[in-house]
Amino acid sequence: MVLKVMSANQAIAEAVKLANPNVIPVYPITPQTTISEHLAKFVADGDMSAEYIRVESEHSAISAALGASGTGVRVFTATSSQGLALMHEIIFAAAGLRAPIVMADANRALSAPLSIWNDQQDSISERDSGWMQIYAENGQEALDSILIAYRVSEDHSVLLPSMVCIDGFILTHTVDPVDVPGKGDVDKFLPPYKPDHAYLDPKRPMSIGTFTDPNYYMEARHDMELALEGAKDVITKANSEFAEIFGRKYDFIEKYRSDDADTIIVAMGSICSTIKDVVDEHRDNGEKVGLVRVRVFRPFPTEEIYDAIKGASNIGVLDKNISFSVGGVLHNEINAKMDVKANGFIVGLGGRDIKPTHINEIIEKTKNTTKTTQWIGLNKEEV
Amino acid sequence: MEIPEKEFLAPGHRACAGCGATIGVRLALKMLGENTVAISATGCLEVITTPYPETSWEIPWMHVAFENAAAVASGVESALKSLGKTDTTVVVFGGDGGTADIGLQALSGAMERGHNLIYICYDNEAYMNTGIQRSGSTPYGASTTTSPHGKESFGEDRPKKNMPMIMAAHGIPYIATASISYPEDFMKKVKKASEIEGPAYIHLQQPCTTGWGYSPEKTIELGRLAVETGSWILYEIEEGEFKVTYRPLQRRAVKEYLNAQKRFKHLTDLEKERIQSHVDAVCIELKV
Amino acid sequence: MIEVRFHGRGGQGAVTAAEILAKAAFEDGKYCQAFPFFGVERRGAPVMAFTRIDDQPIRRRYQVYKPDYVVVLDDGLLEVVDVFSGLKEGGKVIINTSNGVETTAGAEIHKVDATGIALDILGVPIVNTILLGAFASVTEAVSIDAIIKIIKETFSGEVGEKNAKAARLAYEAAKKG
Amino acid sequence: MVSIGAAVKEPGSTRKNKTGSWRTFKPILDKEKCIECENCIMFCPEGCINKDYDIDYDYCKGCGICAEECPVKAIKMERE
Repeated sequence: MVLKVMSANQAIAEAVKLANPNVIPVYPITPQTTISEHLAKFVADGDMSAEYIRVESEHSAISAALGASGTGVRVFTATSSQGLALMHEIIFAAAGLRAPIVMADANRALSAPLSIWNDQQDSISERDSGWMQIYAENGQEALDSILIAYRVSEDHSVLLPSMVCIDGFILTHTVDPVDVPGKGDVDKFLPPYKPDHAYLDPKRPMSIGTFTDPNYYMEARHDMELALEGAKDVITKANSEFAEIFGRKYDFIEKYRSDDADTIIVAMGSICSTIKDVVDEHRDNGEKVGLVRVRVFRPFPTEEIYDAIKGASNIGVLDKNISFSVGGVLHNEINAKMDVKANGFIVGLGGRDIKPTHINEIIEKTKNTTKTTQWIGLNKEEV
Repeated sequence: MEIPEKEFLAPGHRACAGCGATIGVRLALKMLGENTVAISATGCLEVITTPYPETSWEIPWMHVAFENAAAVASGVESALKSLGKTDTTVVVFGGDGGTADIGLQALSGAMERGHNLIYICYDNEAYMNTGIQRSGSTPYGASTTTSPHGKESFGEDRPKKNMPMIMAAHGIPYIATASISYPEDFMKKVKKASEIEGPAYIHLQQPCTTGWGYSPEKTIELGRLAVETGSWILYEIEEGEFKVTYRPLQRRAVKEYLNAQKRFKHLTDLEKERIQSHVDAVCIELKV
Repeated sequence: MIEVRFHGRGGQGAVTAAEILAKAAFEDGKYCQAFPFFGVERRGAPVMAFTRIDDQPIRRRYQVYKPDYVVVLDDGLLEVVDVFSGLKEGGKVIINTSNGVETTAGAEIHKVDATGIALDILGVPIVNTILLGAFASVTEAVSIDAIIKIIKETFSGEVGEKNAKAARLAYEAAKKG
Repeated sequence: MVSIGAAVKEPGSTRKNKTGSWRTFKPILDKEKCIECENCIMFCPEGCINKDYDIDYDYCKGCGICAEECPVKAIKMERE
């Protein structure tokens, strides 16, 4: 293992280089831009042989990605925030056409008001599209998740696209040590993409993107649901093979000192690193506090989360998103799918820094179960 | 001119009787042959040719959305290039709405980037798939469901957007206008487009029985009238050089063309004269 | 854990300095983390960047509010930003200045005429690498050899050599006090 | 069960849909009169007139373009 200090954006570019896609259509947007730049440089230097398409918008980025994927090759693209929102229509089309595209999303708040900083509203808002979603905690996981995402997406029993989400700036522009795997190991883990269900080839003409009447549409969507549910087994298998080859073990969720915890915080993404530090402090004081980090958000790991939190008396779910008048999405999904009474907290919107004091405040507030979603870190509350 | 016999668009499609779009596609595909991949924008053509689980297409075909056919084709072309299949032709069929309106940005991007593809706009001068709404390509005076004539309106009050010239401004190697009623001219242009390295754009006028309001057997006659009256001019721009490819021996009166269609029925003689003088001006400029 | 906060203006290289420091610490065998607080501001606007160095892997992901060290790339910032904010008791501040700086209680201030050195050696007023040389000397949190190595990796060819030379010079100068 | 991504792998399969039933008028071609100009073949929206000038009534929708465009009036439209 050779650690190199790099940003999560560079780590993702390194992963893409290893996965060796044929086509990379990409459009720059803060804070994703350096992914596009690293990849452009790899191609310019001859380190990658991909066709790099400098598209004129994110809408065309995902459209070209879908065209290329439909031609039967591996593709990569990346975006953020407004870019992902602009892609929205084709995000759904990509899943519906069962194109195993892998895309990185540098999580950033959605306008308005305009913000370039982090929250997860952009990708959360695409949760119903049929894409798999992985929320990485750090640069290493971002890199590894790209490789795992290709492996799972391209599996013939899945054939759904994947979005690897990394918190804008907090990960995209933070450098820390990352292990870049060797090409040989990656080739062992990730076989070349060999499409069978749909590809454009004059030797075997087929029509992709057809028009369905009410006799067929519902079945097509139902098949997607089955494929996404079935992806769970494929993810488990990929994770275990990944651990064997690379020595890093991933799961749908990560349990951190939560097994015997009275109080459990549930969260996604980079904030979990800070929470782990806070959990340790509480444990040092003899308080049974733990963290459950949701890593794979789609397919939603209902049983895994439920098993991890059902024993706790106090549960706090952190959301860097808001479904207005309903609350945080992760919180609502947990309460809807599980027999628990979790408290919901909205944190870190538009890049509001989340400090240990905020986490402590949340831990304190989980002691009184309330149906009201609580916003933590608003300026009116001095922290 | 030898016209290949083989058809690449099967019958049984759901087009209206007398559809001009399918004639255009049939003729184009004959020239392009089997080593071709077609991309469609959402529209009549897409809907009528691919009612799942059937398809009329005998070659590989893909559709994603309304506004992104050129971007999808960019990805397809790049993927084929990455596979070393540079001999495969990529052709796009977009309607006038998908080309001149909602798809203009994606098309501009694809043209400017220089992808090796042929974009054929089959122009029936309105959104026909959804029931004859006005597009940027709807001509002056035409009545559509969103530019209806009425007490205060004579129908569409803006001239047709000049798509071929917008494409010419991209500096691409080949641009042409064509009509389904002049098949040899059209097919020659398709052939030329396929032989040129880089982007090619063909703007194909294609009368629509439903949207224009004439009986189905007149489709070819209407296209012919458009050209013979100078309302639609056949030309090409090859490496920047402009050339009219067909000149009517004697231009017929524009009102012959207008009077044959329900969409212009409401026009007064004054308005028809205004259209005639506009056509005259263009024809004088282009020496038609 | 050592936490460092850089204050600069857009275009002065504060973000690069934070990254070079992190990579140098890693070169020394430590764990590290560096990140910017980006504004949408352009060249000239105040920016901050942060570095953390520890013997253990670093997890926390919030900004540095209680720095052990503060590096100020432009003394003009003293008037617009509270660069001493949250500085730990006995914390050190390295400031690029050729003027006098008002000391703040509890802060140990080290003045470096980095702009002067930069103009002499680099020919342009870019001071980030020079301040890192001084930082290595003043804090001993990172070795000058590692700083030099990473500077040369970051900037190729002659630019790297010149920056390395300037950093070394600042290091020696600060040693002498 | 719908094919994955609703892709259709049988090229030209709209042939299953016999659009001949749409017809009200039927084109009858008099091969004696025919001068083999190819106009009808070229202009048929269904592509259902072959090289031998046989009209495939399984698909002919009866639009009448062939009759209209025949320079020698060798095609007549007759009520079904």
